[in-house]
Amino acid sequence: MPTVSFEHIVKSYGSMTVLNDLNLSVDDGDFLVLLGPSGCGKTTLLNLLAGLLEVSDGRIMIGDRDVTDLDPKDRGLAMVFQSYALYPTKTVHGNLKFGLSASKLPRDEIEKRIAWAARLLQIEPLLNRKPGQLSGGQRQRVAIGRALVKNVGVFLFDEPLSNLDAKLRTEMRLEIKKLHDELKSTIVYVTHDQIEAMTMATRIAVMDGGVIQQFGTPDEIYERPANLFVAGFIGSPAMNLREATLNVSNDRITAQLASGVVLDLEGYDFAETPRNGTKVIVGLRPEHFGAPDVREAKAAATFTLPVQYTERTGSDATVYLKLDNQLLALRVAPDAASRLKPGTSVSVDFLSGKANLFDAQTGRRM
Amino acid sequence: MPTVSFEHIVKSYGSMTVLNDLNLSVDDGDFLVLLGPSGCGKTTLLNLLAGLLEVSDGRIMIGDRDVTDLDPKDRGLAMVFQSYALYPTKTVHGNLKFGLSASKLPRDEIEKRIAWAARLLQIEPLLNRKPGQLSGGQRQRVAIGRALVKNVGVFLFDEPLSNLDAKLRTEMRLEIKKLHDELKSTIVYVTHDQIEAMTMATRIAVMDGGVIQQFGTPDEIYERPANLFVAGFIGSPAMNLREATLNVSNDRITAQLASGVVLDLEGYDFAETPRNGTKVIVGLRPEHFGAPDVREAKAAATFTLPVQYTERTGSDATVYLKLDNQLLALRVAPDAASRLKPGTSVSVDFLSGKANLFDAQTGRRM
Amino acid sequence: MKTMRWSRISPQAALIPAVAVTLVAFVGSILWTLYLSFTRSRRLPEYDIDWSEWGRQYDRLFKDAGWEISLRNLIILGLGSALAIVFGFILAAMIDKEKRGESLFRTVFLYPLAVSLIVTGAAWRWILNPTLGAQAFLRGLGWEVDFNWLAQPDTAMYAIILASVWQSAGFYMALMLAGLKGINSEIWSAAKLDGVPLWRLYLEIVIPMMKFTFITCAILLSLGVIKAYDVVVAMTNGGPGQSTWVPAYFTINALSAKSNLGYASAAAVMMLIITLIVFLPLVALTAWQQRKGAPR
Amino acid sequence: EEIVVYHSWSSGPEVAALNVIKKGIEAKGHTWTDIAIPHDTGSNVNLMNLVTGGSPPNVFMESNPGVFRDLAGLGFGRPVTEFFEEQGITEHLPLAVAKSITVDGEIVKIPTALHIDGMAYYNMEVAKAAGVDPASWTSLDAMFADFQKVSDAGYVPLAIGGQQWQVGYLFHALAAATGGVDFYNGVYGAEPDPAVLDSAEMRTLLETLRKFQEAADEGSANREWNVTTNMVITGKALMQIHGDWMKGEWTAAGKSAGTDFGCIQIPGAKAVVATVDSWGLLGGQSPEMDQAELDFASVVVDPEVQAEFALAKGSTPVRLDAPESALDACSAEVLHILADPAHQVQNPHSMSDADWQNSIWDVVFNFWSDPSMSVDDAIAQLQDNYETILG
Amino acid sequence: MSQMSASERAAGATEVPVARAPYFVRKKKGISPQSIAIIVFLSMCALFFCIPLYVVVVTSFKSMDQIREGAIFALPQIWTLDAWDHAWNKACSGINCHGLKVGFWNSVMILFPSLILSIALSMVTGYALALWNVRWAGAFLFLLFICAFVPFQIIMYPLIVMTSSMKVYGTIWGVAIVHAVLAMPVLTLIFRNYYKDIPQEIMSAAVMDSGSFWKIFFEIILPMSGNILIVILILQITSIWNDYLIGVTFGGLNGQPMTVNLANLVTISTGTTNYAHNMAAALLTAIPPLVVYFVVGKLFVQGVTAGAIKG
Ligand SMILES: Nc1ncnc2c1ncn2[C@@H]1O[C@H](COP(=O)(O)OP(=O)(O)OP(=O)(O)O)[C@@H](O)[C@H]1O
Ligand SMILES: Nc1ncnc2c1ncn2[C@@H]1O[C@H](COP(=O)(O)OP(=O)(O)OP(=O)(O)O)[C@@H](O)[C@H]1O
Ligand SMILES: [Mg+2]
Ligand SMILES: [Mg+2]
Repeated sequence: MPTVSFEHIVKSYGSMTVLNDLNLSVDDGDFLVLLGPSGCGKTTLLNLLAGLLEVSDGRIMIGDRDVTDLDPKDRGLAMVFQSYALYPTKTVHGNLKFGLSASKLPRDEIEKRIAWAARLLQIEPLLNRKPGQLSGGQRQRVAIGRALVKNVGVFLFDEPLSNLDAKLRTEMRLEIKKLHDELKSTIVYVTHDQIEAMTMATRIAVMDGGVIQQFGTPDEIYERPANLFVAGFIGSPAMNLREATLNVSNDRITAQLASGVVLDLEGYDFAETPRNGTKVIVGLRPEHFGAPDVREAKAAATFTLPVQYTERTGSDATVYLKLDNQLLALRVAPDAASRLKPGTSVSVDFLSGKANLFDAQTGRRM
Repeated sequence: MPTVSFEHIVKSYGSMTVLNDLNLSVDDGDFLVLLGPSGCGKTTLLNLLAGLLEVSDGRIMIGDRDVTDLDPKDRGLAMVFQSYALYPTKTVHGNLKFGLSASKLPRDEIEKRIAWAARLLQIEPLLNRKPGQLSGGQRQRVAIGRALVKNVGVFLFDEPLSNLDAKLRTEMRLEIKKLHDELKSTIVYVTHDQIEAMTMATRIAVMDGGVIQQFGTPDEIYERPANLFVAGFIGSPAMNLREATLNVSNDRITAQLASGVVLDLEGYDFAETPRNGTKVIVGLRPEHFGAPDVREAKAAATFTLPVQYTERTGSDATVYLKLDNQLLALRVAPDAASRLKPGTSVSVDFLSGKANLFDAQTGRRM
Repeated sequence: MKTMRWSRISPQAALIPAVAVTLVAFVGSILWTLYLSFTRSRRLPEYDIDWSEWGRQYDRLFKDAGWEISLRNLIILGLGSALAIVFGFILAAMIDKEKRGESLFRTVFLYPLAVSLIVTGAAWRWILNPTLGAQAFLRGLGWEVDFNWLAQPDTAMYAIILASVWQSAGFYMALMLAGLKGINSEIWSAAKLDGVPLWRLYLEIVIPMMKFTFITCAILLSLGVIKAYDVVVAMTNGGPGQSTWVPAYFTINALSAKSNLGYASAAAVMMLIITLIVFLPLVALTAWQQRKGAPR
Repeated sequence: EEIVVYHSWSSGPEVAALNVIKKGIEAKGHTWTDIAIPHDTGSNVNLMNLVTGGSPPNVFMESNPGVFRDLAGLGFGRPVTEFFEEQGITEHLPLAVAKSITVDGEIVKIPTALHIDGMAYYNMEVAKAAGVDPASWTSLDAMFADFQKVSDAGYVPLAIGGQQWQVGYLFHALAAATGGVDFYNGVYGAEPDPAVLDSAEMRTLLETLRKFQEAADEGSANREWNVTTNMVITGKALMQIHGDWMKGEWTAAGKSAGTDFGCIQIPGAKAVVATVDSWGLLGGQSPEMDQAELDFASVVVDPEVQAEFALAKGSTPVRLDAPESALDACSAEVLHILADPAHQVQNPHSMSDADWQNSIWDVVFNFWSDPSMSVDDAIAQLQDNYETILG
Repeated sequence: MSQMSASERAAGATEVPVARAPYFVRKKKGISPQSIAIIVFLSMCALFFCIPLYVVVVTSFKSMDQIREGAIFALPQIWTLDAWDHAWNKACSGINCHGLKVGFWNSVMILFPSLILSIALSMVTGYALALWNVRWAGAFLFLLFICAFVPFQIIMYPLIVMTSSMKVYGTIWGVAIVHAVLAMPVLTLIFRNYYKDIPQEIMSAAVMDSGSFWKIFFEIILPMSGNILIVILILQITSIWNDYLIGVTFGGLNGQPMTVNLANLVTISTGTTNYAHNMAAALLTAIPPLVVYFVVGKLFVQGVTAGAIKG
């Protein structure tokens, strides 16, 4: 199971440079998710790896082979596409078989592999159907099967779940994850859905504007976003971001929000010691507020604010409070939410040690 | 703001009957969500109300007017379509205006309404653009605007958010809800996304196979699903459904699962007193398990099971345990999840009073 | 150093026949024709160019009344045949609106495409014949109509337009029908709900939305108009006088009746130049529109 | 040998006539392979295509001298002057025929049928009903003078089809009739004389044509030639002036010359135009093939074959020594007319430059179709054309 | 699984048809006046479209005597099949009087190679231009577009020289090659536009799976070309069948298509024109394409609707 590395990749479409000097390296067996908003260059990067596009400059290595100028079929990887890209005129069996057409395998080896993949993905009863006769989830499985039979070390997925409905998406997520656990292959997976990224990845590369904003494990990315973009992009409801001013005294560092609330930053792991009066952006995740009207033992700050809306999803609830004319989202238990009627005021604590700080100028984590 | 009622609606396409004797009534000011899987007849019902389809039998009332045979334009309602159906050749302003062209309003009244709607939806700077030059969310707003200017009491929405990405969907959800609060109009809203339904509706009609499976508030639907279909359809991760046998003794009713675990049903509000030995389906929501390895004061049952997978989404985590060769999903705090490695065994309590029971034969709530 | 990718070579190899055909059969022939247009070739090509008089064929062409008539008729035919698009659209809109009998009407409107005009030209000439055809028939019914288009130089083009509209309207109908079916059905619903009058919907929304279909039709139509020959031969054979000559007829007449290859070549070159002048902007416009429309 | 024969004939009488020749060459041990491709009058593009494409026919029906010159240029010329001399054929040909088959001093065509382009065929019943006698007309004016009577009797006086070639034929027939040999050759000769284009004869000619146009009926536009002929045969019109090939129509309709219809030359004609249908031989062949082609030629000009052929086709034999017994009234009339060598001219296609000839047709047909076009306009156009084409 | 079955059971309730009187009495809506107007209009147009065909058909069954009387719209007084018999079995083309059936078989023989060659050439070209990254594709397409406007007669002479130097002049393959050459610009543009709409992802998948230009063409693209093939087939069958000039020019001595026979019959030459014969012959010639249209015309519209022809 080879490593994959991108070295100084440049990609331009005509005069527009989409990727500029991008470096990224995936270990073998990693499940790398490329996560980012639409148009940030994820598909471009994946297609460069697959050989469907040519790099303008730079080098792509798979294991210790330089594959930059190889034909797609010779790179030893398999890809699952967003729209599945099944061959509509071939049966499922034919689809799987065509995937092997470049390899000059003996007939029975081909059949063996197809049988193996079909069993693994539970699509054996579908082998003689055409893609048009399959449901979304089944098509998805066939698409994965077509990649599986090729028996390669690197799998590429380009937003493979975005055409499925919520329920199926959850199921397929789990299946892909399971497959990765079983096959131990290297996977590069593109998505703009953070839930997918968080649940599946062993490593996430968050991209924006063709630049990798942060590369790390899901926990690192969620807990310690490297900059404002990552902070705002990851998490739903999104992290509450507020301007504040740092107050650095000898033993204590605090941040004062515009509304006057003071946030205690005890225990915050500053990259370098901050100066007094620095303008910062404070990031407060909605789930790091204590239960409303319940005093926490260690609170970093306490807000008393009017309720604007509550949103319930059955298992969860979000309450929107009004702070400085902006909404402050916080997560509460569904039972608690029903008590929080719009208009009433409520006191909530922000839990100690959970805040994120970003430089107001550069947007970088402090 | 009128009420809307469907009385004995029958709708057939050729020989295929899609809706058969459907009855449903919406109070004025209600936000009714028609929720159901694809193909269950939601759009059909909405189109019948709008007059875009003709009923095969039955009567549709808006307020106290029988609108069954009225022209769509005379029914006094406005609709927002899934694909927005903006007139691509007209500017935003033209789109809003064209919708009013049938009503013989004076010019300045039309302009006033457009200005009002544009302000409300914050699309004033876009008025001179064509739909092709707008982002998804902006198009969505224009589509709503086109409905708004008509100044009617009933708004229909057909999956208006399904073409938007997750982030925008969350935002637009909130905006539509806000709009409903401001305008106090009756809204009939079609979706197959339960999150939308739960967060926006004042009332939900869950449909399947052309039949209304349950009609109630979001809480009722989530807490007390009327049948297995609703139970399985609502909630993510889905409710764990397991077969069990009822044990009715004098003072106590319990359910025994296949694996032998006994679930105490104390406090369950049976519709009618059950007989001993009845085969039932027990429904256990993933969030109604206590924290792993923490003993609850009042547990309905305790499971000790091996961990299969954990799934983290940053703010949340789901742990899958293995029970009777099937997965049992339970929701835990993200911190707890990282401790639950696959392979280890864990004890969890199911909270008392939270179970749902369904008749194994009829699928109906007991 | 880049290795040559096989996936680059094979498609280019597959294009070789087409490129060869284009370069040899078309570009080569065009250049050849251009060359001949400078010579005094008569029945067979001559390859000497008298450079003092290289433009003599063109001089003659510009002075030739027949050529002038041909150009004028080209415009008339173009405008007139455009009726086929309009007619095709009306038919398509009606068929699309009223689904009953769709397949019957479709077939009926399409069949003229299958029959060569040489065959139906005879029927049309009869129908337009004042003593045998529609005029006599209608007069027999007591209606005083004047339908003798073929006899008069100033109306003969109408007969040609009639026949070509008759022949091609069905084809444009099929294209338009496809275009109409491509329109999001929710647009119709929205308009119904808004109570927009049908004519306004068509005029302000549907037709502008079908811009590309119309452009396609226009391109195909102009292709037909520029090359129009059969219909002229079938209906009038150029007459009365030279009143229904069109450039293609002129060219072929120069080639066969006049046995003047040089002159025919000059006319052909002019046809090509007209094509370029008229259609380059159209093509550029389409390409530009498509690029603009693409990111939607 | 297999002789490939290229022609454009398909109607019943034509096929019957061809079969006469076929019989003859089969008797000489050759076979006949037929390609019939219809073509308009004018140059024969398809024939040239076959030649350029490398599969030329061995004998072909063609009159245009240009084609023979081009073929000679390509190395496919096959003059038969010597052959005709040896066989003693030349002296039996009417002058018009002999001229017609000669290109640049060499005999290159094998004459097969003879026609006169300007004959008036009239329906005798109609003539009687209208009370006129065409045979008595001595001038065109006399003819026009009688037209009123015909119209009053409810008949169309003159059947004519408004097609370019019909009007074109009428025009050159009238050119010979009203202008005479010199004028005609000045217009249609191999080297036209620009001076005649603006002569008094030309004006008379155009004015005469205008009178014919004015006499045409409403349905004449674009009317096919045989439909036009039929008007006379069925008694809707009195007469038609055109080539004497219309006799074929009459005989096909079961009518006979002298009883049902009469034929006269254009009243007061100063000269008549002879059309000679002829075959060309392909040169550059193997000796055996060449011999076969010559066999074909000798069959075609054989007097017996000529008589039989003329009978089948409704034409007049090209040889003056053809057996007379077979001639009908009209053929006899034709041979009578052609006995006078001083008043014969050839069909333009046999002499004239195709381009020039065609441009005359364009002008004439425009003149015909546009009643507001004056004689001066037409002459100006002719002069213009002369300048550009031959000047 | 139990959940599934339960929901199916719940849904199953609707499938039992309920036989009962309607709850509300509603007046039956008839066909609307607007619909009637449209149908009337369409029918009139259809009538107009049928007139020439009607005239031709009716005439072919008339006797010559009735035809001479004019009245082209009148029905035959005596229906006779003589004309059809004559046209098919006895009509002369040159001295061969075996009817159109000779030319018919020639036409059939010409049709197939011409179809195959013309469609194959433009299909492969369209495929390569649309789905493979060829740098100069744009320029080439533009050139093709220009070529589409070139009238045949202009390039006829060079083509004759070329085909005869290729030694195919005068053969059925010569005809096929010329058809392929002449149809190529337009057909290629049509194929290219159609293939342009094949999702890029399918191509990407195929390139990764196989990478072979021809394998992808035959196994993936060709089976997906049903709609466009129908449309192009219909257009090409009609145009090849109705073609006169190419057949007569390039078919040489023995390969003259049916249209040449027809022209021999119809083109005015000396002799009586038998209109009944002409019309019957014209119909016989037109029958194959007409049948194609009547039988698969529906597929034609479907194909066009599926995006077979666009700008
Ligand atoms: N063929 C192309 N020509 C020009 N620009 C292109 C082309 N393909 C992509 N781009 C541009 O490159 C950028 C990156 O595109 P890419 O498809 O990689 O985005 P993405 O991250 O995959 O987005 P999405 O989530 O919407 O799929 C975009 O701005 C896009 O407009
Ligand atoms: N015009 C039609 N003719 C025949 N059957 C139809 C027609 N329109 C819808 N149906 C069928 O009626 C049923 C209900 O369709 P409907 O569009 O109302 O579903 P829906 O609930 O809106 O689904 P979705 O969520 O996919 O939009 C489906 O089974 C569908 O196949
Ligand atoms: Mg992408
Ligand atoms: Mg729907």
